[in-house]
Parts: sequence; structure tokens; C-alpha cells
Amino acid sequence: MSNTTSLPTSEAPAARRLPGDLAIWVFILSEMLVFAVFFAAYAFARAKNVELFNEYQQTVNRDLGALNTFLLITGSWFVVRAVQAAHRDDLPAVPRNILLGFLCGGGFVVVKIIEYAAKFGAGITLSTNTFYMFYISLTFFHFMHVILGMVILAVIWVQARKGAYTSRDAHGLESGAAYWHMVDLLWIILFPLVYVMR
Amino acid sequence: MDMLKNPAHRAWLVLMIATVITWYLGEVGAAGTTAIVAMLLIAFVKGRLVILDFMELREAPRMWRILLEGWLILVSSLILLAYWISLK
Amino acid sequence: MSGAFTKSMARNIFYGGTVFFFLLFLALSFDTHSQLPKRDMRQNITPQVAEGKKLWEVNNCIGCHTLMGEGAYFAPELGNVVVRYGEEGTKAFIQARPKEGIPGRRSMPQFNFTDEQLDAIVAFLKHVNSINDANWPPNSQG
Amino acid sequence: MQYKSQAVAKPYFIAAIGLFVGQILFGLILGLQYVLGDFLFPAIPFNVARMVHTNLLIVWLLFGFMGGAYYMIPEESETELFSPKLALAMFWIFLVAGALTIVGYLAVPYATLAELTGNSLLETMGREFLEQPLPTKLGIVVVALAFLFNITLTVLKGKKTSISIVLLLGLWGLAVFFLFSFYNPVNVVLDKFFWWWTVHLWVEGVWELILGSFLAFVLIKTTGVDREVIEKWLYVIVTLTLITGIIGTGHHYFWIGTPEYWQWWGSIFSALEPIPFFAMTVFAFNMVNRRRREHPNKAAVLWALGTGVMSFLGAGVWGFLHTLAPVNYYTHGTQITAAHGHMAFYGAYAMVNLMMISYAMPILRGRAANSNKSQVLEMWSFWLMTVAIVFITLFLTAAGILQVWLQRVSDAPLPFMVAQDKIALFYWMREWAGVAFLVGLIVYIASFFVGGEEKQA
Repeated sequence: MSNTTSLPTSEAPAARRLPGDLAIWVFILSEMLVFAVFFAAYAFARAKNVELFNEYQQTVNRDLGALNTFLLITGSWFVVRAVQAAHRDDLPAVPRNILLGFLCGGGFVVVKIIEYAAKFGAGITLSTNTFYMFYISLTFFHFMHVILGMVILAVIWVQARKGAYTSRDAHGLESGAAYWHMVDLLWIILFPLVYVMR
Repeated sequence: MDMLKNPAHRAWLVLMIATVITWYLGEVGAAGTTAIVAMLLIAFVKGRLVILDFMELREAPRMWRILLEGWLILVSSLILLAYWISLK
Repeated sequence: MSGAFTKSMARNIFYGGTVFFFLLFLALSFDTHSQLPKRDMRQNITPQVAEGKKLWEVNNCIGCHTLMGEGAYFAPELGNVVVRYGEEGTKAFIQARPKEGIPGRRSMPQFNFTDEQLDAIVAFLKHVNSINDANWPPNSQG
Repeated sequence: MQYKSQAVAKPYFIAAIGLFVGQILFGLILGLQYVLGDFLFPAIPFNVARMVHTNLLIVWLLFGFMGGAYYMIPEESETELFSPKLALAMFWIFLVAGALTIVGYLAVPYATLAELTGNSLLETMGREFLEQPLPTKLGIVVVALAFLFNITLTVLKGKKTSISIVLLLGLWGLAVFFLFSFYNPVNVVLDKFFWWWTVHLWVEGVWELILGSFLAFVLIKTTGVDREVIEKWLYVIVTLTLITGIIGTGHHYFWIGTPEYWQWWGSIFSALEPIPFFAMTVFAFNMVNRRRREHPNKAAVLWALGTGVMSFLGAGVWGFLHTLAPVNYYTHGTQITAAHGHMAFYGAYAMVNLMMISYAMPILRGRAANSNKSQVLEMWSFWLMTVAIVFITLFLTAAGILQVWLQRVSDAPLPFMVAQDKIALFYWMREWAGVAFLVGLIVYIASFFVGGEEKQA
């Protein structure tokens, strides 16, 4: 892992600045690595069972998948606005935008539960077939990341309400935001891969 | 459109439109090489926007930008490779 | 604060990440438990099978053999021994072990099992063989 | 020695080394039984010798962990141990109980031992690594709780550093997951499922927290690098360990009757398990390169670097070799597993304990470091043992590859014993490498008795 080489604190010139804490980026990278392996596993498992995957891919709810993409992208966008607000010291806008981002995450969770309820209600489990194994594994693994992201957003929301993030120090906010964007980034790959591409 | 001067807002708009395109391709049942390449390309562009404009890595130390964009390239190529195998 | 690496952030990630992955592990374990009845043939666990498992344990068979690939690697896999030798063959083999071993060869102790005990051991091994373990081992040699 | 009570670590370390010797002697017996099947039969059958070999390993590592904790915690907490008397009492209880257990293994047939020790009250015996009779298992719980009580109260009354918190988490986890050794359902799939909650979550989970904190402690002391920097690294490494290792348990759930999705989950997460070990190697070398002082104890630094490299090779690389389900289908339960087990246990846990002993023992004996002569000897023992284990691993790997080929892959699979006979040459070579290891261990012990110019404390 080449990221380890820059540990610990290395002072980059002011112009090139990594937002947030280096530790969160190490964590983000390792999480992304896990997902990369998972995505590749899906793609190669599919290559061995193309027909099965193509058949069952038709049974997942693409509309809800797209709706969730909207929600995550918009949630990410609100969090970007929160960071920008902190940078220009617009303090009331910071918690407001974090909350909106959090609500988008909540929307994602609700939509996902509706989706799962339909699938689990139909008696589908991890053991139904290889496609569903991946569908449930990947989306559930991601789902838990959404929840973790929301927990992080909740924490930084509480901090932001106390006015903790300003143009002088938005460190914690940026770290939380980076994690939340990762959740978004992963879904952007996951959605076409599992729901659409065939 | 003053709003679009902010790269994040621009990115949001592009991401939404791109999502609609992917969803639409699914609706019309697009499949096969062209559809796969198109969707992967869209996903790649979307991922890059998130990395550069949401995660704000455009101005970050080069190593971090390379790591994240490299991840995106790696994942897309692995998927592309697997789908290419499946088409044969 | 550019490129900063704070210990408190690293600590939070450690706690958060650990709890997160442990919960995920619990979720998977929970699902496993709901699936196991379809795979572990628990409906066939008779008192005789239970007795066989006990005999398997108190004679420390796992100290030489493997069972579904787990154990020592000194003596053959027994998860599928009833396929390899048959039930009677398995019993005959256990009974025929010479007390002082076989000169120069790996030797299995003579456990002096009664007929009921032998039946129980074979019932246990038969049960293990019936478990759906994803077609392991690759062939009858184990 | 900064705190008087650290002295309780000394008997723990001595016992650990003594049991280590026993472990290696029984290892040599086992190795010989692989090629001369009736060696010591029926006096000490293979299953008894193996049980002694693995149980001694576990017990000496636990002695090492406890000794290390007793040494480290007062210094980290900047206060005397809560109760040195309790620590000493527990030492004798654990040693006597351990010795009695081993005598029990050797003196009577295992079934008789089970009967004598009330196994029928709660059947827990006869499962790999958890062969201990019920009273011993209960004894382990009592000793562990008293130990944890002692250590935890010491930390609570003193300074709470990241290193001691990580260590405490590791030790508590060790105790908690040991409780699964009391759960032995009649359903063999469930039995195996939770057996791994002790075995895997120990060695690829909580024990690594102990390892990490020991390593961090010794690196702070020997390199003089800022505590802040080292503790950050420690958190990163243990995070990586647990996010890969917890679900990595799945690599044991491929072929024991558990659902087949474990083949994916287990493969994916355990394929990433080398990463934390790699990070640890980088960490150790990085800190030593950035050292701010030349610590007189060169041998301890060598062990610290060695444990990084060898745990990466043994646990990381050799684990990865057979962790992917399609590969493991053929290698499961063969000498490949044995190869991995030997190098991983030596590289990770034996070496980290030897590192701690190497660092602490001279100080406990009233000097900063041993004489040059003694250290040279210790370094010789390092290389002898390490190279020997590398060869043991290589020979077992070769034996394993052949075994897999002859018995599992080939068109006309050979019976187990026929295949074993064909690979006997590698078992002979392994045995000779084992002898070399014993020589290394003897040199190691000799290094304690070499005098010469001592460096002042």
C-alpha cells in the first residue's frame, strides 16, 4: 500500500492540500480495495454464469436502484455544500446542509428496505443462487456503509451545530464528508454493475 | 446560471443526468458490447466527478488523486475484462 | 492542517471499523444459522450419532485424522471414510489394529471398542458424510 | 527497571522458554513419527504427542503474553502493578495446572483422562487445540480473569495510553472468545462453526492486537521515535487487521457444511489479510530507520524486525497461497496447511514473545542490555531458528504440493498412506530442519548464561 509511505504528517505545500484527516483516507482506501475485489468477483463470477446473471438481473428493481443513486448523489452534494459553507464561514449553513445530506441517506435506507422487503418476502436469500448471493452481499455490504456514513454525519452535525467547523479548521467535517463521498462513489459503480449492465 | 460556476453544482447536475441515461439504457433493455462500454464509461465519468469535485481531490497532493483515480481505472478495467470474456 | 494524521481520528476509525465488521460478521453468522438446517442433516442426529461423536472426541481421533479437512494431517480424512471402506470395512479396520503397532508403519492404537461403540462411531461418520459440505473432498481418497 | 512490580514478569518469561523447549522436543518426536511410524508407539502415540506439542505452544505463548503485559503495563501506566502477589500466585497456579495437564496427557490414555476429569459433565474435550480437560479449561478462565483484573485495575489507576488500551482489548478478547471452547453441540457443523470463534478469532483477531501493542512498545523504547507517531500506526494496523480478519473467519467455512456464500466472503476478505501484516513490516522498518537513538539492545530490534517480516511471510503470504476457495478445495487439510501454520505461529507469536523477552529480560536482570558476546549469540539463535523454520515451511510446502497432486488432483488419486510414503523424503528433510531449530533454541538459551561486559542500566 503506497499510501503508507507518506505516513505520518508530511507538510504538503498550501496549494495542494488533502481535505480531511490522513487516517480517514487510509481507511477509505482499504474499504475501496475490499469493494474493488468484491466488484471484480461479481464480474468474473458473472462471466462464468452469464445466462443466470442476465436472467435474474431482470428481477431486481432498477427504478429503486436509480432513485437511490439520485439520493446518494444529492446527499453527497449537500455535504459538499456544507464543507463549502464552512470554508466561507457561513456557520448556520453547515449543520443545515449536513442534515439534508443525512436525510438523503435516510431516504436511501427507506428505499433499500422497501427493496429488501420485496426480495426477502419472496423467500430470496443468500443461498438462492449466485446472482442473488452477490446482489444481497454487495448491496447489503454497501447498505451498512450508508448507515455508518449516516452515523458519521450525525456526529459531525452535532459538532457543526456547536460551530466547530470554520474556515480555519474544517478538519473533522472534511473527513466525514470524504467518507460519505466514498459511499456515493461505490454506489455509482455498484448500480450499473448489478442493476443494469448485461 | 451563476450557480454553475461552482464545480460541485455542475458535477451534481452532470451526475443526475448521467444516472438518468444509465437508467434509461436499462429501461430500453440495452445489452451487449456497446451498451456495456457506454454504461462503464458513464460510471467512470461519474466516479471521476465524485473524486475530483465532491471529494475535492482535484487540488490534492498528486499521489492521492492518482490513488483514487487509479482505483477507478482498475475497477473499470477489471469489470470490462470480465464482461469482454463473457461476450466471447 | 494539511496532510494531518490525528491519533483521535485513527482511534475512532479503529473502534468504528471493528464494531462495523463484527456486526457484519454477526449478520452473516445469523444467516448461516437459518440456512444450516438445510445442510447439516440435523434431523438424523440420533442418540447413537451423539454417542459416536463423544467417542470420536474422548479418543482424540482428531489428533491424527482430519474430519471435513480439519484436524491433524497424519492419518486419512474420515469425513468420507464410509464411502471409501464401507461401514463394515471401517469397523473391521478399527478392530484389526494390532496392540503393539505395525513395525515401521504409522500405527493406530487398539481402542478395544465394543460392538455398540463401533456401531456408534460408524453412525457418526456416516452422518458427517451426509452433511452438504460443497462436495468436499474432491475424491473418495479424501 | 522503572517499577518494582515489573519483576513478576521474570518467572513468566522463564516458564515460557521452558515450555517452548518442551514444544520443540515434542515437535521432533512428531516429525520422526511421520517417517518412522512406530516410533515410541504405543507409549506416546502421534495424537498424544501432537496434543502436547500444540498445547505447549498455546500455553507458552500465553505465559509470554502475560509476562509481557506485566512488564509493559506498569511502565505504560506509570504506576506499580495493582497486585504483584496476585500475579505471582496466578503464575504458580497456571504453571502447576499446565504441568498436570501435560502429565495427564502422557500418563493415561486420553479417554481415561476424560473420564477422570469429568468430561461427561460438560463435554468439551477432544477438539483440536481445545483438548484440555474441563478443570484445566476452567483453570484457564480463572487465571485469565485474575490476570485481566490485575492488569485492568493497573491501567485504570494509572495513565491510559493507546498501547495499553489496544493490549487490554486484545487480552479481553482473548478471554471472551475462549468461552466458545465450552460450547460443544452435538451437531458437528455448529461445533466446528463456533470452534473457529475461539481458534480463528484468537490468532487472526485479538492476538494480533496483543502482537501490535508489544511491537509498538518495544519500538518506542528501542528507537526513541515519537510515541504519537507509533501509536497512530498501531491504530492503523490493528484496524486493517480486524476489518480483514473478522470476516476472514469465512475462509474456514468453505467445506464444513456452512452455506456456500462463505466461499466468496471468506476468499475476498482473507485475500486482504496480508495487508495488515505488510503494513506491520513497513512500520517496523520505518521506525527503526527513523530511530533517534542507538539502543544498546540490538538483539531486541532484530526480533522486532524479524517478527514483521516473518509474520508477513508466514501468516500473510503462506496464508494467501491457499486461502482462495478454488485453491483451498484441493489444499484443505494437507501439509500446505501445516506449512502455513508453522511459519505463521513462529513468525507472529513466537517471535513477538521472544522480542519482548529479549527486550525485557536484561532490564529485569538489572542491565540495559546484555553483553556484546551474549547478543551475538542471541542473534545467531535468531538466524538459526528463523532459517530453520523457513526450511521447515518450504519442505512441508513441497510435501503438500506433492500430496495434493497425488491424492487429490491426479486422474488416478492415490490413497492417503500411499501418497504419504512417496513424499517421505520431504518429511526427513523437515525433521533435519527441526533439529537445526532445536540447535538454534539451545543457542538462544545459552545466550542467557554468557557473561562479558554488561551495559549499565
